[in-house]
Amino acid sequence: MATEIKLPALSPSMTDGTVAHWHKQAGDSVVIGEPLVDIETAKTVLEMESPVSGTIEALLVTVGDEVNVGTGIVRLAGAGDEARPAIDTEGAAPAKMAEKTVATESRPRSADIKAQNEQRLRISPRARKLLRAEGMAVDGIVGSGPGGRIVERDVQQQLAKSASKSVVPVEVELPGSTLVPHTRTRRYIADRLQQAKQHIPHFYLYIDCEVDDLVAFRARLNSEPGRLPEQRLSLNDFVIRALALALRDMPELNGLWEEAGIRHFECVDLAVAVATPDGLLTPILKNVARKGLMEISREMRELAARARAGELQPEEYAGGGFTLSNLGMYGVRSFSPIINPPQIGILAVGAMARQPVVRGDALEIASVMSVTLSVDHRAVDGAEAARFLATIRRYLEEPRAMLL
Amino acid sequence: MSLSPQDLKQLFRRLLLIRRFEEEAFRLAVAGKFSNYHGGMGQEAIPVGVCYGLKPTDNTMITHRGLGVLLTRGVPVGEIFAGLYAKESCPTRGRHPIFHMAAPELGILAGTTMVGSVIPLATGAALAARIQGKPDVTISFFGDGSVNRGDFHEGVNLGAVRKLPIVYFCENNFYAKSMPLEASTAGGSIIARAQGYGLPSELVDGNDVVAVYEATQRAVARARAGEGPTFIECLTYRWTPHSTAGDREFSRTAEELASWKAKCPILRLRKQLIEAGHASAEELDAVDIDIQREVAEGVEFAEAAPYAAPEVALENVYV
Amino acid sequence: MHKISYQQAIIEAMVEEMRGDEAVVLMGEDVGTFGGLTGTTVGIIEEFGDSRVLEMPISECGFVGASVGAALKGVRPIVEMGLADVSLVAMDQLVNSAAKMNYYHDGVASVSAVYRLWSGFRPGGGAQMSQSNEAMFAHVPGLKVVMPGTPRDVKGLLKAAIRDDNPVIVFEPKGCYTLLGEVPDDEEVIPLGQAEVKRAGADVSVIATGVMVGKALAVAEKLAAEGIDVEVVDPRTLRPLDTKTLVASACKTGRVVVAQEASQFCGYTAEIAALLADEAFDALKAPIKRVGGAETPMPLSPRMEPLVVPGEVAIEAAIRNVVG
Amino acid sequence: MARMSYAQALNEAHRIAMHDDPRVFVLGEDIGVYGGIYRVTKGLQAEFGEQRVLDTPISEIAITGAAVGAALVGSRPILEIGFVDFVGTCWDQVFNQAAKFSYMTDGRASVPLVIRMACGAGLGYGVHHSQSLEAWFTHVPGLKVVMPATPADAKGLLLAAIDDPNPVIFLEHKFLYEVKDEVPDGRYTVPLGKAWMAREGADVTIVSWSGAVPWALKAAEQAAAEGIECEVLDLRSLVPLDEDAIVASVEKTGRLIVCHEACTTGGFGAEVIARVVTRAFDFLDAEPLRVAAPDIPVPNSLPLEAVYLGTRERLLEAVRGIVS
Amino acid sequence: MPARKRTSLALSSEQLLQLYEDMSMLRAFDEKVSERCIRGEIPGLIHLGVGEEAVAVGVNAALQPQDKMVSTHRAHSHFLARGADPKAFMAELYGKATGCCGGKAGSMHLADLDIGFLAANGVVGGGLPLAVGAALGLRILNDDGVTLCFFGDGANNNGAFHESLNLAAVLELPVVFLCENNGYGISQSIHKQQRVANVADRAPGYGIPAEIIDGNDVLEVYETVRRAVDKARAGGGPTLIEAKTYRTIGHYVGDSENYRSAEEVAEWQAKDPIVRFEQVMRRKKLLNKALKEEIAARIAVLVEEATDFALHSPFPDPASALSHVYAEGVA
Repeated sequence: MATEIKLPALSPSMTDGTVAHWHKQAGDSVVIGEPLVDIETAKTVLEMESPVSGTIEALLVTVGDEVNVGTGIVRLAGAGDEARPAIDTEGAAPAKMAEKTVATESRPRSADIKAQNEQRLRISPRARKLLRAEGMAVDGIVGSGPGGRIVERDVQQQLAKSASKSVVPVEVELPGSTLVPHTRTRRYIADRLQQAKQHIPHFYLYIDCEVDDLVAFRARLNSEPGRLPEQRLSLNDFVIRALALALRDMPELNGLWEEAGIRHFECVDLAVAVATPDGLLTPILKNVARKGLMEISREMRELAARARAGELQPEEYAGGGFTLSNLGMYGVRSFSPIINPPQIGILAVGAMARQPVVRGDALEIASVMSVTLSVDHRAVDGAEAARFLATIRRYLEEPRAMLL
Repeated sequence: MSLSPQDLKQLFRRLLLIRRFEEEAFRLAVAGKFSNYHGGMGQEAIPVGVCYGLKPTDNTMITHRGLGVLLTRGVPVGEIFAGLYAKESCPTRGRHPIFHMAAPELGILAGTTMVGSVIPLATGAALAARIQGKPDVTISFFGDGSVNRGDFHEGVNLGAVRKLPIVYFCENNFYAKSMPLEASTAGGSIIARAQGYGLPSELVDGNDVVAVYEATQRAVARARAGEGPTFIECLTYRWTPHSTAGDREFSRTAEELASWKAKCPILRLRKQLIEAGHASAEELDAVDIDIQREVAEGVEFAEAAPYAAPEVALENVYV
Repeated sequence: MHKISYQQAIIEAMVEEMRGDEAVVLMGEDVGTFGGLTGTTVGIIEEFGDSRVLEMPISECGFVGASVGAALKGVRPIVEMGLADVSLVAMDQLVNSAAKMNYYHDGVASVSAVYRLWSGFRPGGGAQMSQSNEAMFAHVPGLKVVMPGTPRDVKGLLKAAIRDDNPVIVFEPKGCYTLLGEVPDDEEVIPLGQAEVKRAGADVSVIATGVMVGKALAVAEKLAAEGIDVEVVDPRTLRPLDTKTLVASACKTGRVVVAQEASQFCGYTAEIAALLADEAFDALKAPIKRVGGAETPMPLSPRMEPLVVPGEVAIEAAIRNVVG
Repeated sequence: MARMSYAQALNEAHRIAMHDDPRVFVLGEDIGVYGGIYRVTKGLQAEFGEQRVLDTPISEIAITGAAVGAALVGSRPILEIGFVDFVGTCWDQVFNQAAKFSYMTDGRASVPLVIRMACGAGLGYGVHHSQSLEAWFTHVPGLKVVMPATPADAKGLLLAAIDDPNPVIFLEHKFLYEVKDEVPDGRYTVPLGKAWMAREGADVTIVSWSGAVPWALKAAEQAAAEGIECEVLDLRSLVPLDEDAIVASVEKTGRLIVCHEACTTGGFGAEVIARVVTRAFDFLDAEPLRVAAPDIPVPNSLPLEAVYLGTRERLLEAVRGIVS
Repeated sequence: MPARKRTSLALSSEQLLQLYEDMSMLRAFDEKVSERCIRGEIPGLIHLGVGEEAVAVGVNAALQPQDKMVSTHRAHSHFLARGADPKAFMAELYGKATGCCGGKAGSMHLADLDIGFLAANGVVGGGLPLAVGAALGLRILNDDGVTLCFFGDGANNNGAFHESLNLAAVLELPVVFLCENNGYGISQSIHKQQRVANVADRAPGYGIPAEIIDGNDVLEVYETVRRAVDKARAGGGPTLIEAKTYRTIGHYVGDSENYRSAEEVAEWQAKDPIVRFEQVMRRKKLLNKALKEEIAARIAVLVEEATDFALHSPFPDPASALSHVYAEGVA
């Protein structure tokens, strides 16, 4: 009885993959738990084990094929029954069989245990030890070991990469100076930003927003009777809301650059830069376009506090489809931020200031906030970016639109 | 209990079958067709004499020189050769030397290669018959090399104290591999040890098939009647070395071997049959030709048989 | 449920099986009116008579061999070996006959026999009466090896062992004999080859066998007060080993302590550690720690006992080591 | 230096020891005129007489116990048991008597005894003449366990074993007896407890001993052609174990494969891995692997025996897999 | 029986008195051990030899200093008779550092190589092969010592017995096998264990001469063993001696003794070896009430001192539990 085996999701986020390597060929026998095929996903290469025993009748996909989860990839004969695999009496069969005893007698390398393992970060103790010694974070290192395990050589490669790009350290001691070793976070930020600035063709757009209405609106909301101090809305909360709505309106900006294409998200997860004692962190506000101002405000306060306390879990600051960075509170008027890869854009918000504006032919005083958009030119063209920036300005200048 | 001329001719046929088989097996082993053949040429009268009068439900447990028992109790010639070749078409499918195969339907108990360890096992089979209330008798074969092992002592003592239906049957061929009996066995007599267990015993000429038959029948009758074990020692001699695996002859002299060859159990019976007028030389020669054909066919069968598939090695570790 | 001792549970299991199957017989030294060296054959000869309770001379290789021969003919012997140390006298019959026959006779010679070994430390036993030699048997293909640690387990597993068609070695640690525990009133047969999570926990897995199970549970209770959540897993059957449950526990907690009573070097915890190092490699957050007996024979003097017999202190230290 | 076989090297070691020390004598089955099954004792009886080269009956209990007793009164016996498979028949004497005297008498007595046994498969000898049982001995405190892989080591280790005041289990692989190599002249010893670095490499550590050492070297050579550098460590003695050498190598390579001929479950490979997982956990870059026999008795027929010995072929695959 | 008389005369009055005193001492020791064991001071399984003292004392009287002794799990009387230091002996039972084996061995594994007492043994039959080996080793070393091997009737159905007797016989080794047949292997009477009435019935199977003696007659034991030892020393090979005796106490301290009748025990108590020998001595006018009391007092002091010594000795340093698994240096 022939059975068709379909490509399962080898990791929780996997939706498709590329066939990287077949461990077996047509005519080979395979037992439960034996490696069958390697599947390359956006992140890594995953090894798929055979869920049944049998003899391979045909491979339905070949190396290089892109396959969606659920597609049949191989057809097995004799699968499902207890029949032992057909054995070639001359050749290397004994070795395979020997594994089978192990499997049948006392060693069920069961698929579900394997599946549990898929979910966890795979890193060897030796690699972990090296990471510890170097003060490095594991993020960004792609494992090359079995099942995507990060092994020592992956860490070494990463180290070599960083080393080759950094200035040769000065060995002599400089009188009157102290060397503060990089923290893990610093090293991580450095690697990411350097990578981004080198690889992403940035371009920048500036725009000034007149936010007198927004300021008045905020003041009125904050002065409502019964409002507690911790419920006060900040300007930043409005900026977040505005950006979120703009991204909802123009989802083409809400995405990730990947080699194969641009990945767009249905909901808006926004990374918001927060300064912490260790450096910049970007906690994620999830599904922010569907949240009200109050909710945004509360969540943001909470995330920022936990970020400063160093309590964030990795999943709370990794990911997101777009980033917001606000340095207005330091008086900075405007700045040009570096994109947080693989995102395709980041919005920089400067300090609000009372300044003269030309209205018609008259000079008036207005509250002006300068915003800068950095975008990845590989993904976004100038006009599109301009339209996006204009959308943001509209929300900021007409705050009631934000409530719709 | 007395044997008719017809019985005697049957005995002759069985003796000769073993001999012709042995000759062929020895030839094939020396030619490198298979490793390690433990021949028992010259000892044919014992298996034939013992097994001829047994019921199929009686148990026999044999040693590494037990070919004769297999043939006499009806294991096909071809299967035994296939076993020597370690081919699939034998009862162990090539996992274990053929002489330790099990054939419950022929009353052949699962054996073991360990010298002497079979004695407690056979005792257990007799114990089972007692527990189950069956009338079956067990014959426990062992060689002179076994009698100095603790298993012998413990097994025989247990059979004796429980009066089990078993016959302890020693095939004394005077050499345990290279070691002569007098150097290994204090007191110089195996049968003298029977007293130490309180067992009746008989010393039998192992090259006289009729004497072996009669002694066995007496012992089996005693066992079946609930009178307990009997200890039988048969004196005989193997004409061949311990085994064909890089074997070395020593200490045995040519004269000693010649003197025993002169006592060939087959020639002895042949002479007896002819002199008593039970059979003509031509009739017996015809039997011989028939047997030789049977043996040749058996070899052919084994040569043509396949080896077991490798995965067979992984089966049956557990039931 | 009724509450009985481990020792009584053994008697119940044997009596019930002997009532249920006439082929089951009991063999061994002093198993008659004396009641067995272990006190676990008390009253059995009175019920079943000397045709099914067979007192044997001090001839271990003789009667172990005989039990194998009898099993080949359809009898199902339970052989009380007395001290586990004594099984060594019959090692050849256990390992070369009982374990291998079914294999080399290609499936026609099953040996349905149970060998009960009274193992491990008890005060004053000394070097030749205190051994835990389960690792030696667990290395032998063809044998099954069971080591129950509670009254309920010993009853259920012993019954399963008696019904199994293979030779089963049952280790009964002396340290467990006086343990009291609930045993179901209805028949319970615990299948061979199933581990049991005796206590679920999140921080560290203690895989313990025999007498160490109770000690591990006591340590777990103690550490719970400090917020260390210990999972205790008892393999119960050492061969075939329930790999799946052990690996799952190791994957869950990421930290493993393995504990046995026997001398540590090349003991069975080595097998478990090696197995988990392979199959739960990516889940491990810390080295696997082993707790076991000292690399010595058993001394007589009670003062030396704590150094040689592994106890709760050793388990606790190991847990703290891997958790800390 | 002379070129000689493993068997001849052992023979020479006997000759030297017996010549140098009148207390040394040899006993065993068929070791006199016959020269032993593997010709290791060939010619010794002619040279040293029947008193010192003693042919014994097939009585393993008595001859093993006798060797222990003789050692207790100050002589230096070397006992040959033809096959390690037979040790079950005299296991009590080895385990309960020989191993424990020094301890039980608090060092007042010692048993300077060498027990030589042939182990291993590959010759179609079947279930009772092909086993590798070193794991049993290693679990017994008080025994030393030596397993040479080359003629030079066979000689040097045997002389060291004879000099040792403890019972030494000396296991010789049947397949190696005819292997020839250079052997230094005269008396020299190879210390017990010292591993031999048979090949250096940076990528994978292969730990092996006895008959598996040639397999490891072969696999290392094949792997080198593919650019994988294996380090091959021949333990030579399992007790005492050269744990430092193993750990040092694993610290270097980060990958460990233990390759042995015996069955996997409960084999000595488990102990090696368990030690590494405890002591060198942070240096592991991949799960430590055991490449060893399937859990079956050794079948007789050569094609079936090849399944048991499949380790040879699987080793190279394992090397490739662990570095991938 | 003139021959016997002549031999017994070979012992001087002092020697005869010594036999009496030795037996009494063994009895006193075992009674003390029993008491302390029940009190919980002495750990472990304790097998006493009450009722069997004549064997130990008679045997030892027949041995020379260079001779070796191998014993069983019921070893106290053998060990003391051979000349063990009572204090070190008692301390060993207590598991103390001052014990003859540093507290590691206890009752079943007593050993003292200085007095030629090689080993007691926890495994039934385990000592027989060792004794054969000791004899073999002495021969290799050109030593004229004889090895005396005790074993019980329970051991004679064990493979070790069979292999050992055969090996000793075929190699003509200087061993004397002495069976203390007390009628029971733990709970099983000898008749349940073997079909022959006597252990000695097995000797002809090995071509070994055998004698059956009254094990409760110390002089008969002495004379028979003396002849066998002398013969072995002269190269005459092994002898099997079966001494019929009885332990009037249980198999071990705490035995239920549900396998034998009170009448049977009483019958043997009437044949008490010490009482019997006392009568012989009184008839010979070698012993009177005063002397008996003097001896008893001397023994009481000895036992008391040994017990005190044991009780007040320190326990071993627990760390010593880890020492001497292996012998050090080169033997």
